[in-house]
Parts: sequence; structure tokens; C-alpha cells
Amino acid sequence: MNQERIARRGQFQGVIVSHCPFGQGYNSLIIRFEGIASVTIAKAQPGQFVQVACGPAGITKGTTLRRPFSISGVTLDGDTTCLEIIYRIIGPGTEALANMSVGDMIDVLAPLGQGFKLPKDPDAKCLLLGGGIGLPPMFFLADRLAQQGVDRVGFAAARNIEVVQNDIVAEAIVDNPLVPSKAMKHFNASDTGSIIASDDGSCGFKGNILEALEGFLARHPDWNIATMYACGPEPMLKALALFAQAVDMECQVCMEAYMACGIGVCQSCAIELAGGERSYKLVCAHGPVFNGREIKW
Amino acid sequence: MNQERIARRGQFQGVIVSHCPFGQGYNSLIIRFEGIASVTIAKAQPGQFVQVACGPAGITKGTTLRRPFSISGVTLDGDTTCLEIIYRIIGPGTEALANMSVGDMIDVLAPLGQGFKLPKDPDAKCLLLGGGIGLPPMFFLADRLAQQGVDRVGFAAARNIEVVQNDIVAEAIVDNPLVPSKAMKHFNASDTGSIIASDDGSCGFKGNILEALEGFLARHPDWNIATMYACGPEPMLKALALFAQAVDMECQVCMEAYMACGIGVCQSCAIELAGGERSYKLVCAHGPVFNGREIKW
Amino acid sequence: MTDKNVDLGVQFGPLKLANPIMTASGTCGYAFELRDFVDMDRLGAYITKSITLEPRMGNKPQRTYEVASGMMNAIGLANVGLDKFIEEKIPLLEKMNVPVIVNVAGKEVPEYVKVAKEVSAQDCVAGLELNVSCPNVKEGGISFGTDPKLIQELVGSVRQACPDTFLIVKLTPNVTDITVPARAAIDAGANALSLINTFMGLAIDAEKRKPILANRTGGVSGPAVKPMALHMVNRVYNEVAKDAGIPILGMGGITNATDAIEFILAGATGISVGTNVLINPGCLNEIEVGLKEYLIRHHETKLSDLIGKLK
Amino acid sequence: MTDKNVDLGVQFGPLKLANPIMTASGTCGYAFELRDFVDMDRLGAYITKSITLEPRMGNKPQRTYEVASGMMNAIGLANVGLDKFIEEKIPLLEKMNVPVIVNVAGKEVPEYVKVAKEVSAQDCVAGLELNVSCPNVKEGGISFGTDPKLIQELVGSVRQACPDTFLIVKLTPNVTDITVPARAAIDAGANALSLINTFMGLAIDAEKRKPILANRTGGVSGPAVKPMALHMVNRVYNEVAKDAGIPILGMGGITNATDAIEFILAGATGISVGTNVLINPGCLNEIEVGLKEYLIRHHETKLSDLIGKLK
Ligand SMILES: Cc1cc2nc3c(=O)[nH]c(=O)nc-3n(C[C@H](O)[C@H](O)[C@H](O)COP(=O)(O)OP(=O)(O)OC[C@H]3O[C@@H](n4cnc5c(N)ncnc54)[C@H](O)[C@@H]3O)c2cc1C
Ligand SMILES: Cc1cc2nc3c(=O)[nH]c(=O)nc-3n(C[C@H](O)[C@H](O)[C@H](O)COP(=O)(O)OP(=O)(O)OC[C@H]3O[C@@H](n4cnc5c(N)ncnc54)[C@H](O)[C@@H]3O)c2cc1C
Ligand SMILES: Cc1cc2nc3c(=O)[nH]c(=O)nc-3n(C[C@H](O)[C@H](O)[C@H](O)COP(=O)(O)O)c2cc1C
Ligand SMILES: Cc1cc2nc3c(=O)[nH]c(=O)nc-3n(C[C@H](O)[C@H](O)[C@H](O)COP(=O)(O)O)c2cc1C
Ligand code: FES
Ligand code: FES
Repeated sequence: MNQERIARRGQFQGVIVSHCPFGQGYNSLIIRFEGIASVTIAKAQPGQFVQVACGPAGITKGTTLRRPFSISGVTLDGDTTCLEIIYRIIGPGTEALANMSVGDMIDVLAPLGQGFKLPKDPDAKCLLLGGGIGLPPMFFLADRLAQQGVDRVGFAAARNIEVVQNDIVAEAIVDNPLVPSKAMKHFNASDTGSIIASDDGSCGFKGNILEALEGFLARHPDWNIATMYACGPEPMLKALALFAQAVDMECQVCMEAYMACGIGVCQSCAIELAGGERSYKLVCAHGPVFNGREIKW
Repeated sequence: MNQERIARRGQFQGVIVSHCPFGQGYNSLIIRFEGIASVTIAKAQPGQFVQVACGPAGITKGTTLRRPFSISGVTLDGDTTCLEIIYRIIGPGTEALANMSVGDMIDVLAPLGQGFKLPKDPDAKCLLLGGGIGLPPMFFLADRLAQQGVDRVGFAAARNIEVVQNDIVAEAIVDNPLVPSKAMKHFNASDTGSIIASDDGSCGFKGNILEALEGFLARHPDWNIATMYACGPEPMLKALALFAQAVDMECQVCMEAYMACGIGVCQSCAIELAGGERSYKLVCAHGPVFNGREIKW
Repeated sequence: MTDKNVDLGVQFGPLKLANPIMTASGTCGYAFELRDFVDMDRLGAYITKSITLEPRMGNKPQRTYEVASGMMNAIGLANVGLDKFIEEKIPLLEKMNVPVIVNVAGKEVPEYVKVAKEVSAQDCVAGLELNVSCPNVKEGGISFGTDPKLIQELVGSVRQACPDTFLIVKLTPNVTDITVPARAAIDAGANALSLINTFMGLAIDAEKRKPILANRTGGVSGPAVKPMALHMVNRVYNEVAKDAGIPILGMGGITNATDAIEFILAGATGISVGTNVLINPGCLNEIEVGLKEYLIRHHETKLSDLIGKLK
Repeated sequence: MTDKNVDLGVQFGPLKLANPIMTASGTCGYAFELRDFVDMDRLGAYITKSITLEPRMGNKPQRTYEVASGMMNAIGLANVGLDKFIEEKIPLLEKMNVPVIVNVAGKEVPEYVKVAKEVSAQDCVAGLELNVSCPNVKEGGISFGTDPKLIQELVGSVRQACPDTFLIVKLTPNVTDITVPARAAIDAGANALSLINTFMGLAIDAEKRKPILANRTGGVSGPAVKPMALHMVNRVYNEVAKDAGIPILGMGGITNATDAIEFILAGATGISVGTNVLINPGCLNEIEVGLKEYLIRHHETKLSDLIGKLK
């Protein structure tokens, strides 16, 4: 194997340096990598993901598929790189993961897939729209955009105030959009103003995330040139992608699919494409980020 | 289910109250039971065993057979009963068990099988012979005999001094047999004098456990009326049983077999009996304790 | 909705069972061996270990082995034989408060017929389950269950000898097309089908370079075989049993109520638990509770409405 | 003994392989997809995904599902089709430093023949693996692999069209007697046998009451099927392949070197890893190291001495 290849992605073992609750039912997991793994993972892009062996490294024994998680942050620290994922505890894989402790070694394939295309123009504007477990890649994206000094607003969908308080969007309640006050932990960390949309208005904007976006765009016409970056439940992505198409906005969506390998060899993660004849792309290899127009909604 | 049946044996969940190394490669695990489980397990007899679900109670998910372990001690403490097993970490089951922590719930079937027949006569003499993972039931037996005030001597087989020092027989080095000094942890606790036999004489008696026994009997002719209780590797049991037959001593052996259920329903644990025609008994239901004469060696 | 409003009852051939849960032959003894761990009165029915004409010692040990998500067994039909069964076990079975089904095995047709006749004559026996997966001696050791002609001969002969007996035929999964033996059994007079028995497997000790089981090969059971078992139950239900009005007893890797529901949706009227009883005997009662919870959660009142309701 | 003294080489038909480790078709891409995770030069041989005449989109998703100690797949032979394979993948395969075997699939005999002919004409292709487990359209969807006559016709036709090609025939385990298709394939000109492909299974979503895979059924693979796979490899070796001098490529649940040794002892000359590559791609290289360690520990010098050495 030559260096160049290793540097693109690989199978790496890292040590868990932090593992703690993140809202109710979610955990934040931070893994530290050294050496070639550190160099490789440091190059991860927002929208890329990792395939995690959800049990102690070395004793997977081939009985369980890996589980895919979006990268929610990457931090360099000298010769090591820390990678964060934020995951919802939902089934056997994530339960096993939740049982792992700081100090444990963990095995990942990383970084995988094609991430978001970042704007080249420093005057670009970016709309970051996340719902549920679609938020973590937005945190990473917000970070990167902040580093590049690109204008950005975060949107988070929530059903109601309980969800907001207990769920992944954490303590955030923002009256005044664009005021980066006590907004969502991660958005806040990158100084990204954020808007919460709740169906019942019990928290933030009353309405769904698309309505919040429409309101925002109405109030800030200069943002109509912005690019949308979205990740979340399919109905939300569909609504956003169709809206973007209607107003001729660029819209990059980060999709999910049931994966086995995550590295493009098993054809598990097919996603149907828009257009006449039935055709598919692979979420793990061609995605998970697609142009909203590409997908058959 | 009526009370009487529940009181014989059952499927119980207890809490781990102690879990620590016992010599090198062995652990002592103490589980506390309450209520009906406490009452039932308090009646356990030396030689009986438990079938342990080697993972957190409630999430066994039917993927792994239970593992059988001899009971090495039972202690009543008010309304609760503590059960101890001492196990060697040898494969996936015992490795999973070793990962469990104090405070975890654990699921057992207990107490199982037929234990040793204890002497009725208070003047009886008992020879307790254990090797390796055959020692734990001997500790329990020594306890009970001590309670009954029956004369007893413990014998432990070890290959050499390293084994003695690092292995289950722990710190015990006894020069003067019958002097219950710093002898084996458990034998000592029940004031049971003990003799270590090591193949190379690097520790205690030089020779195998049968030779140690023969020497002891030669020095103490009054012990020729004793009953032998033995548990350990099959070659050791075979040698002891044949010796007992030759000198017409009673000899109870505690046998092992690959078990699936441990409760007499699957016919997995067949052991071949002495005699002309091929015939079997079940180690889990008819044993694990058998008369040495019954077994086809 | 409360517990009281949900009905787990199923009609299994002539038997009205309080629930679909049965023991799997060979894993639950002859009668009350499990009573310390299981409330036997809460079973739908009790199925015994296989009985043969003569007592059988069984194979040499090692007889079982743990494999990934399952186990292998080569017990060799160890059992007390017909006479001792009638003498010692029937009196116990008479005390059962649920229907008793006796599993019958043999190596030749006359042997099956003889055991079936004597056992079915017992008042406490509600039905027979014919284990047709054993090797047939006359035909050079091939299993009855893999040859539709042999199945027909065997089931037909037992049917003739026991015209009024509720006859379940237990099929082996080691076949190309499970609907073929299923049809053969029904044509010959089976009232119900049990599927599946174990898959043939081999486990090897790489260090000693020899098979782990003394019998070399053994039958694989447990969660590892569940997808195959569900597939076979669903095929037999759709292609044979539904139209024939023949109920299926489904098994293979069931450990909990969700598994049981899956088999029922696939077309099973009853379900048996084998391997998991060895691991968690209490599951036989837990599944009953879980089935009720499922019905309540789904606003259903009758479990029997779910049979074969896989979309 | 050091590393240098042990020889993992095996003679797999006409191919002298540095070690017995091969990729399993369908789990390792068309060429270099795994190179970031696996040192491809350390494989014994590389086997591609199944290629069909026309490009195939594959089945609707969901296409895979995790089951106990394994997975199910119903990919539906999604592949780029012959033309694009020749155009895009052959140039990549030409860069491989280990022998390349191309897996060929189809729905009818002429389709197989056409693909086999074109592919085997490529210089970089050392052999073909015929996947005979796909449904045959003409015969009403039954799988080629379950009918010995169809196997014979198929393999015979390919053999005629490609008289000098190293031809491996990959058998399905969904049969009553695996030695029957094995014999049929050899009689028709197969030079080697691959076994096993996946077991037919069904997974059900109990909440939604529908199959989890869009295709309803799927093929089960992984450690769950290892005991059955070992049994079939051992039977075919003892009853057919050994005397015929035909090597076996064994697979089904291999995850580590011990599993690989078990298949070799059972009679396999080569071994493939499928499901576990999806989980732990690095295992392809780890197994090579483990095989060496085994030989050293057992004071053996040649791995090939162990083939079929099960006592
Ligand atoms: C590209 C991508 C990025 C993701 N990012 C995140 C993230 O940042 N945070 C997060 O919490 N979750 C994320 N997910 C979802 C996450 O992979 C699943 O929640 C997880 O696999 C569930 O596993 P489980 O065993 O706990 O639950 P299961 O009971 O196995 O599954 C629960 C649900 O997750 C789906 N699922 C299970 N296994 C897989 C799999 N191998 N691939 C895809 N879906 C699966 C199932 O269909 C089911 O609907 C992502 C998924 C993808 C494809
Ligand atoms: C009645 C009885 C009492 C026992 N008491 C003790 C004890 O007090 N302390 C102790 O350390 N060990 C005891 N054992 C042995 C113990 O059960 C095994 O060491 C344990 O099952 C190994 O499991 P594993 O998964 O760690 O190792 P594995 O790799 O599964 O097995 C290691 C060895 O243990 C044997 N073994 C595995 N599973 C079983 C099983 N279910 N039944 C029987 N043997 C098995 C295997 O044949 C193998 O030789 C006893 C066994 C029996 C039958
Ligand atoms: C230890 C053991 C013994 C068995 N004995 C018999 C038997 O005597 N007769 C029979 O028809 N099936 C027998 N079986 C098969 C089971 O009844 C059942 O068909 C099979 O195990 C699949 O179900 P499971 O996965 O729930 O175990 C036996 C299975 C096991 C595990
Ligand atoms: C996702 C997936 C795709 C597969 N695709 C093919 C295929 O295209 N052609 C083929 O002959 N076998 C295919 N197989 C079968 C494997 O090559 C192999 O025979 C089987 O999975 C058993 O090996 P395993 O247990 O190591 O996976 C596929 C298996 C899986 C899991
Ligand atoms: S998950 Fe295997 S190809 Fe995408
Ligand atoms: S282990 Fe099942 S009968 Fe003894």
C-alpha cells in the first residue's frame, strides 16, 4: 500500500477520550487517533462519515456489521487527531457502543464517502439545516465554514419544546434568529447563529424547518443567493430539496441508507435517482452528500 | 408453581457484590440473592453447581449457552444469600463473565445437580482432593464439614511451585501437613489442614496427589476408614478412584462434561458408566457427583 | 386495553390451545423436568422428546457444541424407549394441565407405526409429532424427510394404524424444496406440519484436527437458523398449507415474543422453542407475556388474526 | 521455525497461489475498491463481483440486513454489465499482482456463455467462477444450482465455448444433497468447485408486518452458516472432489485463520471471505498472518499438507 492511498482513508484503531450524554438518549463520543490514522482523519470533510465497530476493538469476531455515523467534528492536537460522533441510542449497535468506556480502543473505517462541497467564494452564504441525527454533520460544517469566515445560519428542527430540551438540540432556545447567544452547543461553539423550529411553537419558531427557512429568507432577501446544506429525516430533506428546486437554490442533502460495508463494495446502500429510468447510486461511495436534484423523492 | 418446587432450584437473578482475581487467571465472583432465590440457594450442597448466563442479565438474547461452575461457597446474611464461584478465564464465556462488574445483575440456574453425600457419623474422616478448577467445590465441602465438626484434610494438586504461587491454590505452602497455618485461602478459612502436592517437589510434597495421599495414609493409619471426595482433571480422578477401589475406600468424584442445559433436558452431558454394556448417566442431573466405581474410566 | 381483552388462543388442528407456545422436542424432557423454571400450566401445549421403540443410549459424548448464535447437537435420539415411556412417563403426562403431544421417531416404518399406535392409545396424548428426520436404515441411511416417497409411505402407514390421531409431521430443512415433503406429508394424511428440525453441520477442532462431536456431524439450531426457518414456514404456508387448511408449528431460533410474532406472521399457528429453553427456560413464560403486550400495543384482540398476515 | 520456513502456497487447479486466501464474489468490488484497507498483493487470488451480460440496477433497497451472527442480502446482482466491465474494470484488473478470477452470472445459458467467452479472452483473467445460484428464467425461476441437469447444460456449454479456461463452479447450499450438483458440475467439465453461496432466508419486521428486504427473501451469510458450509465442503471433498482431483474453494462464515484452517482440514484448497470483509476488511491480511502462526505452532512447513486432513 502506498502512502497516498493510506492517506485517503483506512481501517484505524483509536482510543476513546470522551464519552458522555448529549441531550437525552444521545451520546457524544470522541476518539483520539495517532500516526497515520491521525494524518488521514485530519483530512476528513464535513458530510463524511465513519463506520464504527460497536464493540471493543479486536473482539468484533465478525458477528455484527459496523454502524455508520456522521463525523460531527475533527480536532487536531499536535500529532493526534480527535474525531467526534454524536449518536442516538436506538438499537443493539448503538447500545453496545454506549457501553464502551473512556480508555477503550475502538475500530473505525474513516473517513468515508463524499462530503459537502464547500463554497469557494468567501462572500458565499450558507444555510445549514439539520433535524435529529442530521444535526451532527451540520456542527462539523459550521465549524469549517467558521474557519473560512463564510456567512452561515443554522436551522434545527424539533417537534416541540420537550424534544428541544431533552433531545439533541439541547438547551437552545433562541428568540432572535442570528443572535448567537445560548444557541445549540456546537453551532454556538462555531459562532453560528441558529434558529429552532418547533411544530407547536413551544420553542423558537412555530412551524416546520422549511417554514422557518422561508420566513428567514423573506426577512433577509440578501440570503436568496445562499446554498442549502441539509441533513435529517427524509420528509424534511424532500421538502427542502423541492423548495430549493422551486426557488432555484443550490441544495446539498446528506442522505441515509442501510449500509453493510460503507466502503462501496457490497451494493447495499443504493439510493434511487431522479429521472425516467430506474437507476441508483451508492450512498456510501457516491454520497452521502448528493445534490438535492439528483434524488428521486 | 408451588413453593416446594421453587424451593428446590430455579432461575434467579442476583447482584454481583464482589468480583476479584483469585490467583493468576482465576476470578472469585460473589453474587447476592434475595427473597425466594435466597431461600433456595441457601440450601445448596457442596458438589452442586450453577449455570451462569455469562453476560448482563436480561440481554442474553439467546446467543450463548450458559456455563457451568461449581459452587465454592454459600453464606447466609440475614434475608440474603451470597453464592461464590471461582472460575478460570479460558474462553469466550469466562471472558465475558470476567467483564462483569460489581453491581451488575447476573442470571443463574441454581442450585443444580446432586452434591456430595456428607457423612452422617460425626466420627467420620474425610479426604478432600482437588486439582485446578476442581478445588472450588472442595472449599465449599470443607466449610460444611467444619460446620459439622467432621475431621478432614485437604489435598491440592499442582504441577510446580509457579503453579502454586500463581494459580488457584494461591499462597499456600505447607510443610507440616495437618497444620492449618497459612494454608489455602479457603481451606484455611474453614480450619482445614491441607497438603500441596507438586510434581517436582518445588512446593509441598514431591509427587502427584495420589502419592501424597498414600504417604499421608501410611503415616496416619487411622485415616484408612476415611471417605474420599475428589474433583479435578480426569486423569487425577481416575487414579484416585482406582486407588480407592483397590483399598476398598469410599470415593465420591465430581465430574465434568460439556453441558448445554445443565438441568437434565437436553442429554448433552452423558458420561459412560462402568460395566459390560454401554450405558450413560447425565452429569448435570444424576451427577456431577458420582461414586468412583460407577464411572467407566 | 387490558390483559383480559387480548386472546392468545389458537386452533391447532383439533386442539384449542390457550396460546401458541409449545416446547420443542428434545429440549424440554419427557414431562415435568422444566417445572422449577417454567409454569407448565401456561404453555399452549407440551411436546415430549422423541420416543423410539427400543431404549436408545444415544451417541458417544461430546454431543453438543456452541456455534455462532446457536448450537449443534448429535444426541442420537437418546431416550428411554416405548415401554419405559408408557410405564414411567405417561403417568406424569397424565398430570399435565395442557395438551400433550408425543414426538415419535424410528429407523423403519414398522417401528414408527408400533410406537405411534401404542402412544396414541393413551388418553392423555392429544397428538403425535412424527420426527421424519432420522436416517432410514433400509434406504442406506438417507433421511426419511428428504425423500417424498418415504415420507408418504411413513405417514400413510401411521395414518392407517391411527386413523383418528392428530398427526403432526416434523420436516427437515435439509432439502432443496421444502414444499415437496410438505405436500407429501399432507397427501399422506398429516393434520399439521412442524418445521423446522435442525440443519446438518460440522464443527472442527482446528488444534486437534478432528470433529468436535463424537458423531462427526450434528444438527444446527438456534438464532443462526431463524432466517431460513422463517423462509420455509412462509413458503409452506403460502404454497401448500394455507389452501390445504393445515396448521404449521413454526420453530428455529425463537428466543422472544418478537421472534414468535415473526413466525406467526409468516404463517405459523403454533410456535416451539428449543435451543433457547436450554439457555433461558423462563422464556417460555416470557413469550406469553410478550405476545399479549404486542397485541395491546397494536390494538389487536386476537392473536389468531395475525397468522399468515405478512404483507 | 521462522516465518520464512512456512509455505502457504497452494495449487488451485492450474494456478499456483502464494496463499489460499481469496475474496468472495460480491463483497470485494470489481478491482481495487478495498486497497485502502487491504494489501491486495498479499491475496492468493482476487475474485470479482458477479458480471452479467447487461448492466443490472439490482433490487430496490433495503438490500441487506443484519441477522444473528450474519447478514442477509438481496443485492440482485447489481453490476455494470459486460461491456462496461471490459472497458472500465479490465484495465484495472490488469494492474493486479495476483491472479484474477471473474465471477460470471446470468439468467439463461447463452448469456453465461457470451460473458464467459468474452471475459476469459482477457489476458489478465486467470479463471472464471460461474455463479449458478441465480434463478433461471426459462425454467420458471428455479435456480440453476438446484437442478443437476441445468448445471450440466450450463457448465457444459461454457466449457465448450471456453475449452481452455479454468472453470470454477459455485454451488448453492439450498439443496438436499450437495454432492449431486457437485458431480454434475465436474462431469460437465468444471475444474474446481466453490461452496457455498448463501442460504435462502426471510427477515420480517414484526412491527410493520412486512419483509425487511424489498425483495422479500435474501441470502444468509456469515458465521451463522459456518457449520453447514464446513459440512458441505467436507462431504463434497470426501465423496466427490478428492477422487476426482478437483480442488474446492471453501467459504461461509470465515472470519479468521482458525476458521480458514477448519475449511482446509475439511478439504478446501482455497478459502474465500465474504461477509467478514464488510465488517473487518483487514481480516484478509490478518488471516495470512494467522495461517503462518498456525503452521509454526504445529511444526508444519506446508499448508497444503493440511488439505482434507480432518481425522
Ligand atoms: C451516512 C450515515 C450517517 C449517519 N449518521 C448518524 C449520526 O451522526 N448519528 C446517529 O445517531 N445516527 C447516524 N446514522 C444512523 C445510524 O447508523 C443508525 O442509527 C445505527 O446504525 C443504528 O444501529 P442500532 O444497532 O443501534 O439500531 P438498529 O436497531 O440496528 O437500527 C435502528 C434503525 O437504524 C437503521 N440502521 C441499522 N443499521 C444500519 C446500518 N448499518 N446502516 C444504516 N442504517 C442502519 C435501521 O434500519 C433502523 O431503522 C447515520 C446513518 C448513515 C447511513
Ligand atoms: C459441573 C461443572 C462444574 C464446573 N466448575 C467449574 C469451576 O468451579 N470453575 C471453573 O473455572 N470451571 C468450572 N467448570 C468448567 C467450566 O464450565 C468451563 O471452563 C467453561 O464452560 C469454559 O467456558 P469458556 O467459554 O470460557 O471456554 P470455552 O472455550 O467454551 O471452553 C473451554 C473448555 O471448557 C469446555 N466447556 C465449554 N463450555 C462448556 C460447557 N457448557 N460445559 C462444560 N464444559 C464446557 C470446553 O470443552 C473447553 O475444553 C465446570 C464444568 C462443569 C461441567
Ligand atoms: C439438544 C437438542 C435435541 C433435540 N432433539 C430432538 C428430538 O429428539 N426430536 C426432534 O424432533 N427434534 C429434536 N431437536 C430439534 C428441535 O426440536 C428443533 O426442531 C430445533 O432445535 C429448532 O428449534 P430451535 O432453534 O428453537 O432449537 C433437538 C434440538 C436440540 C437443540
Ligand atoms: C453482500 C453480498 C453480495 C454477494 N454477491 C455475490 C455475487 O454477486 N456473486 C456470488 O457468486 N456470490 C455473492 N455473494 C455470496 C458470497 O460470495 C459468499 O458465497 C457467501 O456470502 C458466503 O460467504 P461469507 O459467509 O464469507 O459471506 C454475496 C454475498 C454477500 C454478503
Ligand atoms: S454500504 Fe456497501 S456499497 Fe454502500
Ligand atoms: S446438560 Fe442438558 S441434560 Fe445435562
